[in-house]
Amino acid sequence: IEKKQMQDFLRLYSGLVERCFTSCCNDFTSKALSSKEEQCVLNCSDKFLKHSERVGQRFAELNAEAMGVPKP
Amino acid sequence: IEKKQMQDFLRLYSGLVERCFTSCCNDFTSKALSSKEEQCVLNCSDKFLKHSERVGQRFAELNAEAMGVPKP
Amino acid sequence: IEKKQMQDFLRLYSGLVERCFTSCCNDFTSKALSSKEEQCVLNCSDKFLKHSERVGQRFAELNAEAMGVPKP
Amino acid sequence: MSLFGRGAPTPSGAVNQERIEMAINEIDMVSDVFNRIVSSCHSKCISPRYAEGDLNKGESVCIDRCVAKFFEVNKKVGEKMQSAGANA
Amino acid sequence: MSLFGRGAPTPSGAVNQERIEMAINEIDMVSDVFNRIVSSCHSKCISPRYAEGDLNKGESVCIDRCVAKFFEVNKKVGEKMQSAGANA
Amino acid sequence: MSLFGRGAPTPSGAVNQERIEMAINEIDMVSDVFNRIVSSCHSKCISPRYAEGDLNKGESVCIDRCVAKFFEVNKKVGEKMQSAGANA
Repeated sequence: IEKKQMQDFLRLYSGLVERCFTSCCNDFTSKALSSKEEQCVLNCSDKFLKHSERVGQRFAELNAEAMGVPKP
Repeated sequence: IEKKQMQDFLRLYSGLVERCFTSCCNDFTSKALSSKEEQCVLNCSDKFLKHSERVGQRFAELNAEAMGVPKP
Repeated sequence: IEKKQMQDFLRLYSGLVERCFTSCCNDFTSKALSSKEEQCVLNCSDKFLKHSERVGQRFAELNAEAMGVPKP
Repeated sequence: MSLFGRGAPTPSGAVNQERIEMAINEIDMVSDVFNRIVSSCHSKCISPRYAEGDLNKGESVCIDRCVAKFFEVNKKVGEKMQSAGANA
Repeated sequence: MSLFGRGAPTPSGAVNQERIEMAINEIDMVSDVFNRIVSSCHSKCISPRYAEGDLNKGESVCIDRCVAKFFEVNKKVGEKMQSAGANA
Repeated sequence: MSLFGRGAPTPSGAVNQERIEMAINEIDMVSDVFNRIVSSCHSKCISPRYAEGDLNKGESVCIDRCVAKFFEVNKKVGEKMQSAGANA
């Protein structure tokens, strides 16, 4: 079960990398990250983690409310 | 194998929810579903199930036809 | 582990089929592939394989370079 | 019933195995739904410009409503499928 | 050869385990392809307005052709890869 | 620690099982990242017209830079998360 959580974490992580790469990197005239791209990636990952955290809080609350309700 | 089918079913189900949510919900000025959104969700899931069923029928027919053909 | 590689291969394969289908097939007035669609599919899968191969080469090189670097 | 059941020989061990399997399946399912919500609400609420790393007020409120609405949709679809199952 | 093979001690048990593994893999694969068809043909054929819950005539015909075409593409790609494999 | 540990009875067998599990997890992870790069760089670099089956010069160069940049992003995000973890 620990292993499962590790896997979930890694999948979240690589999903984040993919998402921020897709949003921030559009210039392939160079293989180095420009400072603008780098800032975008940092903000993007920062925001994504805060987003996931907030979704997690609401998810937990709503899940608790829904307890006892028959599963779909 | 039963477990596998259960998993497949649940994945289909949650894919359906995600798809209909994405298509039907675009107003986040309220956290409640509007009646318009609700109708859209009901039609969307209805249609999705009929779609999956029809794909399943064709899939089964074509699979049967293709039997004996070497797998890719 | 062999089984794992087989699975990865099959997943790559079905991803390729989906991708080329999506890019190349947009006319559903017939159930047969037009010769134009067929050429598109052949080029698409050809290109996809060459693309994957090239990504694989760069990936291996960069992975080798990164060895010893702590994992994320 | 169990994929790993081999009859009687290992009573307690087999049961643990099964329970662990079930727990993992449930975690799988919940994390699948969670990931779909993260992804859907990110698309709906987060502007892809990334001028700053904090969630702004509008984004935060949007996320709260988005998660709640996703749950609503989940419930509606579940009800629909149960009644469809009952009629089938 | 098998992930679970432990030599001779459990002949019939090990074989069953292996066969179940293989069956599960095959189901996995078929359901992966099936899900991709469901998703692709939904994008190609179903209008996202959802004014009604039934498939209309145009959508139904589109689905039939779409599934058939997906199979064709699958076949073409498979042939291509086999000949590529033969030349490599 | 291991999902399959059942105490002492099968020393060498259990260890192999564990190691195989770990190896599979790592392969899983690497192939997850690889697939994401294949997909992202395909979107970024390959024109969807498919007039020919070879990569042209521009596409080839784009792929090389795209993979390198993806690694850079991966590294930056990893550093960020480690420092976030250290502060949490």
